Amino acid sequence: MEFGLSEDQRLMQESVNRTLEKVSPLDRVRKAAEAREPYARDIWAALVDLGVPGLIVPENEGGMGLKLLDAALVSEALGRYVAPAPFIATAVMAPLALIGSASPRQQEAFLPKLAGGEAVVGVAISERASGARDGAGITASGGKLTGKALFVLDCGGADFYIVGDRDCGLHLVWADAEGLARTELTTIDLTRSVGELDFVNVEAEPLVSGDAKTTTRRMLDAGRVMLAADTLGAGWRMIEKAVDYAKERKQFGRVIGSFQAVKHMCAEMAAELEPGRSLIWYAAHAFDEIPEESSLMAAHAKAHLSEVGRFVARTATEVHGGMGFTDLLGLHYWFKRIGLDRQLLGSPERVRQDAAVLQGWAAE
Amino acid sequence: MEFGLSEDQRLMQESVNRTLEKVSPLDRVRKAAEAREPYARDIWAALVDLGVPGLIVPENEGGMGLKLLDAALVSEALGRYVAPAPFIATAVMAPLALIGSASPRQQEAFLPKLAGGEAVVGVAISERASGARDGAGITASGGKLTGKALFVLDCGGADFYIVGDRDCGLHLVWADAEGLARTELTTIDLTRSVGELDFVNVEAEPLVSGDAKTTTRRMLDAGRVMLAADTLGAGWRMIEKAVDYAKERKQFGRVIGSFQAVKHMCAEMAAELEPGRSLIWYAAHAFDEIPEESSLMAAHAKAHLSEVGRFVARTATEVHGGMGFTDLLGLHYWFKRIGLDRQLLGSPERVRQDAAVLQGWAAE
Amino acid sequence: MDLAYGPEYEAFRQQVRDFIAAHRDKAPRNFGVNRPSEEALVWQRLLIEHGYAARTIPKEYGGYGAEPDILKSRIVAEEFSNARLPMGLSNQGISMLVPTLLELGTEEQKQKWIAPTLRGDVVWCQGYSEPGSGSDLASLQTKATEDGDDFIINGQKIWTSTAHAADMIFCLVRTEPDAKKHEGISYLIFSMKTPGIEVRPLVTMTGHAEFNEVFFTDVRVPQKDIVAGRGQGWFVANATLKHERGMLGDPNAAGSRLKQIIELMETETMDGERLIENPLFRDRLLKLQARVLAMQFHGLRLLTASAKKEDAGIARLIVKLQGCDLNHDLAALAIDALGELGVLYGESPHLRAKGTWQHRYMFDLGLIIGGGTAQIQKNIISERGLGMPREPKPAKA
Amino acid sequence: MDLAYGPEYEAFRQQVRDFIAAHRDKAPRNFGVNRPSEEALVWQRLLIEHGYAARTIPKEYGGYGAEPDILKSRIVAEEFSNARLPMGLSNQGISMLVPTLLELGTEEQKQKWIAPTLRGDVVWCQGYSEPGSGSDLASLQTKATEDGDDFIINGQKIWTSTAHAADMIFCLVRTEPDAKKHEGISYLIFSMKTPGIEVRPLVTMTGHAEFNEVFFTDVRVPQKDIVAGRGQGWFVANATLKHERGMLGDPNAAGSRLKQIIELMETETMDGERLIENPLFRDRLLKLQARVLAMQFHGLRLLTASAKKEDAGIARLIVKLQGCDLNHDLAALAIDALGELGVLYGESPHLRAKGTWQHRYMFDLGLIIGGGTAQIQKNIISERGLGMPREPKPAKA
Repeated sequence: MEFGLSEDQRLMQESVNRTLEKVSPLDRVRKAAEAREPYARDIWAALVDLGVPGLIVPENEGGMGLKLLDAALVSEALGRYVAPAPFIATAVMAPLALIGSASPRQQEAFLPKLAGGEAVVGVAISERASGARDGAGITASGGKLTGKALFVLDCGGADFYIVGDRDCGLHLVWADAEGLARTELTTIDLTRSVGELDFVNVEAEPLVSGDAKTTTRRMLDAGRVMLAADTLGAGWRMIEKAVDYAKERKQFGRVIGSFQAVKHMCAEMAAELEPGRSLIWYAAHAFDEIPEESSLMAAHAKAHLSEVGRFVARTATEVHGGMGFTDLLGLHYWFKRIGLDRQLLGSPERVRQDAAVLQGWAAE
Repeated sequence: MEFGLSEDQRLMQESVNRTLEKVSPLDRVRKAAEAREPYARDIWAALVDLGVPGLIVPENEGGMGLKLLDAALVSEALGRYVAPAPFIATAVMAPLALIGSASPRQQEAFLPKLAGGEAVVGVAISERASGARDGAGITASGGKLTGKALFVLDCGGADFYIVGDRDCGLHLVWADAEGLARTELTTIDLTRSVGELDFVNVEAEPLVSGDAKTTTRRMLDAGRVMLAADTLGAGWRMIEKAVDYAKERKQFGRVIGSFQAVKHMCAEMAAELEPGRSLIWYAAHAFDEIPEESSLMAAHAKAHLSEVGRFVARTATEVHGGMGFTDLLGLHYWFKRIGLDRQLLGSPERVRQDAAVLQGWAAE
Repeated sequence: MDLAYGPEYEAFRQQVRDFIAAHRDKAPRNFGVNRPSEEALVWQRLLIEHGYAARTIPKEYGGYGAEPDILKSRIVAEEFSNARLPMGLSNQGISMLVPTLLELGTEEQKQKWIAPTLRGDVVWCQGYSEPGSGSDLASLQTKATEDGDDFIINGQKIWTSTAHAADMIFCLVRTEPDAKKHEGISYLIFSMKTPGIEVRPLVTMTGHAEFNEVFFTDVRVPQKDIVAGRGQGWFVANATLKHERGMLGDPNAAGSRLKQIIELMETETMDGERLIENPLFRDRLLKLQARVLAMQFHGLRLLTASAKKEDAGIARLIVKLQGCDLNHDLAALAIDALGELGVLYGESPHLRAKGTWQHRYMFDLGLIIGGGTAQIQKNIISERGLGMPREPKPAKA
Repeated sequence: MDLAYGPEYEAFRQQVRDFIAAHRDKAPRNFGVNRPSEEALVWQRLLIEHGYAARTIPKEYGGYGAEPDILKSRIVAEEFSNARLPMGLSNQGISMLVPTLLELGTEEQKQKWIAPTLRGDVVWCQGYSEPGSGSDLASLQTKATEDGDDFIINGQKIWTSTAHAADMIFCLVRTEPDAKKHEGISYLIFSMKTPGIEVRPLVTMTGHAEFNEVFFTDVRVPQKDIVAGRGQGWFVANATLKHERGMLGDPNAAGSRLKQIIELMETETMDGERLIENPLFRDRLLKLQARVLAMQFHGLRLLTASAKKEDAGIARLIVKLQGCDLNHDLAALAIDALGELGVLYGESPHLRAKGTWQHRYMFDLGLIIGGGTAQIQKNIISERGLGMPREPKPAKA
């Protein structure tokens, strides 16, 4: 019995953190955000060097064949450094789509490409996770897709897309396919690209080898765990920043970190956030090893971290006082990262509704 | 424009408080609770002397002809002194039942009796307010009542009862009527009697002069405002006790009231509770003067004070540390009073559902 | 309890309505972004003339000269709001500098500044906070050193809204470096065109520059432009700061915000179901509705107390804390109910209400922090409202 | 990450199961209210003999003498829980006094007290808190004055559970009145039958006397019954207090409480609708389920760290605060979902689950306060866990 990270996992985590500390400092993040870069190519390149795109791709397809827990550690690190780089769709959900539902030929054609970091891939299944708005929804007919998809993950600069249709089918679509229009959606979080895809009779390659419904569920579960981990990383970084600031900032002749009110705000943040780490670890572990618990645990991890994340984001900002509210310290990049994590792939209320259905407490 | 109490109302409030300060000290409350007195006859007698039973009874029926806001001030005072005395059914809901739906003959027979404090009256309409449990519900047939009513207010020691049936009819039943069995329900709060009535073909006098549905609604609205006011009074007393204790109790060489954590707990309680006072005032005022807003405001007052009350009850106990948890200070009488207020005549969730229906946001 | 205003006030209300009917075509459409537009200045003069702006300021200083009557002020506000007409100018010159000069200025200062400020011809900014002095404002470090009849000012201010468009600044500076911290400060007024002043926009988390930083390098200002004497600045500032805190957490803002959320939830759908039909969001809405109502009635109660010149005690002290928190929670509900649409911002397609809800969610956090943080508010409530002891001074290490 | 225990442990698990199968008929049905019943004593001896109680206590002092292995302890707990069998005795003598004596007692003290305590023959109570010394335990005032070879004890203790049934007390007393407050305390053990001891039951808000007050009037105790020397009491107590805090906020308690609420909400109805179908209570249940799961996995993580002798740092410090709060929130949900039935208590008709939920709601508030209040916990988390500064000492007034 060992509930925790292996030595390899700790080393991997350290190495990703070390790399991001170097390549994703606040200045770089700010530059990417202000210039609206779809993603920071240099940071992406550093992640490719680490093998991140192939993390969960099987070894025989050129990947590292690791587990979702490893991916969660990377996601946590990316949140920690508010890294403006593709990950959740490109390195987790898209590989799962291909592993789950692509034909051997398709796998061979695409997985090694993905694993090598040669392609950035967007994933368009938000309507399944969060419900449909503004007439979104994709209809597949005769191998062609029509309709629109909102909140497409890792959208900007993607080379191709994995697209879910209204009947739960999955398709692979090239970014330059005729009839496909891509629009950037601006969210509060300028470190990750989220977009809209509009399809008019667009040529698509269906993924039909495995049960698409199961595959979609797996993609969603994994995506939710990744978002939870992103919030964990961003949240802890905010706590650390708040503690550091409180140890330096003086008012009334004392560092503000010696005031009980400020100390207790920091203690509450840590106490609320830290148990979420174990929940994420378990959810990630269940994804690979205890499939019958996977969806429920992913839902709980996502919903719980969303709630705690909001509390931490607000409280850490308050500890920083007026400076936390300015753009000067850039604290808001973490605040907004957590804000976007909360709503992607299902708001906490919606995700808990899924958890209710999974336990037979509510009708679908 | 004057949003506040009149001089008369302030004087009345002071006089009720002064009386209760004298007749309902903690020792007396404790004695009534421990001996399970249905109500404290001496405290009731003092309230009768003040005219409390006839507060809202019209002057021509021997009452004071005052408004629900006046009754709310009395209710607040009773909560403040956790007074073990009938009030909400006897002095508010029963008179409203008679004023709304009794024939002139019935009014003449009963209202002066009530106003003079000659009778304690229980009210059995909880099933309409909170939903039916354990098979409760009263069926009226041929002038006889059969079935059971739970959570009857001012139940113990009542001389007669106002009973609502399944079809929303109202009836007057003598406590000693044949076929009527009365059982005390023990709640956490031993300062107020709540009971069960079991009816087997019990003779009843129907109240049929006004629309019983409207009357029931009025009784419920008024009852909810009274419970909110009770919580306001009990809650503020807990805050005052917490502040006083924090100014006396020393730990680490300082009074604990000088620790920021304790100060902020007290500040939060006051800030949360105080606006509820104005909400209650308005709800009571609307009951008499703006009937179209009455039910919504009563629901909001009840639900809001229930939520804030729970926070205050817990926090004030925490400020008292271990002593708050003991029976020694008797602080728990206020804690439990607030706890019972919360669930009577509709839990906050249920009351908000009523508020949704009233605004057309949910189906009945 | 009497929610009617009575005949005298209803007559006044009719006057206001008549004014509105007669003059509504003159209301400015464009108010001007940083400084009042020409039409805004015309409107302001008209309002002053009829007593709907600068109502209680003496005539000799350019006001209307009426007796203070808080109910009449409220009626004016209600009627203008119902008619969707803009009120007169509202800026820090009018709300903070003018009352200060009226109370503490010399006759010369009053004559010179009040009338043009009321008319909108002179725009002011406030130089109080510094990067190192927020909650502990009295620790401010901007120095004013004597040099003949002048002061030479060096230092930095922050959170200075409209500094880039202001003609003048009222500013706290340390003139007596050897005095105790509260006694070494003076309240000085000077032109923003004085050489040595640099204004830099201060971008916040909302992405906009709602504030500025102001840097002073050897800024030369006549000593005579002190208000209320050397070393009196802390006391001058406190009189007006109290006024500012009262404005934050305004329950009417929460009321109109609530209306907008109700409208949003009644019209916006998710998978074809109106958001108001979702039991979870509806329950949160109802909880907030109760809080908004409570704060609105609480506001009426405070208004009544003011009108009767009664001290509302702790009831007034809690307004900023509760009000700001309530506004923030309202914005949070709107964001949550919108789901993914709730995170859209800026100029995004599918954006709802121009991104207002996210902007408010962030800006309100700024308000929770600014004008006395929530922690400072709780200190004040517990000490002044509940009579709890101040924290003991730390022993020298 | 490996949630399996591996072959060695599975073999051990089998042993435990075999034991249970062979002996389950001997498990006591009646444990005794204040002191262990005869059958409980028999069961305890059986468990010690097989290593399922007093597992790591050396054989020479009456234990089983196994190496500490936290996983084996967990397996024992799991299997007994699955079989719904009671574990061995759990009381303050075994959990607090025995480890203290093992670490700091004289050989004579160990020989005399450990074995009978483990067997349940000697029942202890703990004399730490005083009415004036709760959070600030080191300020305790119970005096032990030298008189020949004895101490004469005067003072009062509070929160002394089982004092009325205890044979012995381990007690903190002030033996060095002139020393600094932390250095003047000694840890003394003595018989509860010593003349001059009066025990009064302490009724709490639950209506039950879960604790006692103990009054000492000229109680004469031999000086030699100090553990670890004069003035060492504070350090002795701290070693074991840490242990007590770890026990509070146990996530397994939350887990079984959650199960009970789910069962309650799946069976109980309101107006014919099952409570689980109410979207508001269901959503609260789901929020709490996530928190319970998080704390349970957090517990597994701490267990792993203990097994590997790693310092879990802040992760361990938060358990009491989070765990107690979670339990309290669970009880609150049950009460709310039950509606009016939720306020029933005592012996009332229509009572659900014997009034357990109200009892827990109140008793948990006691736990939030006891064993280090939530405020003290937050001080600890911020200071030891996050490295924030201690509050400065106040200046002498």
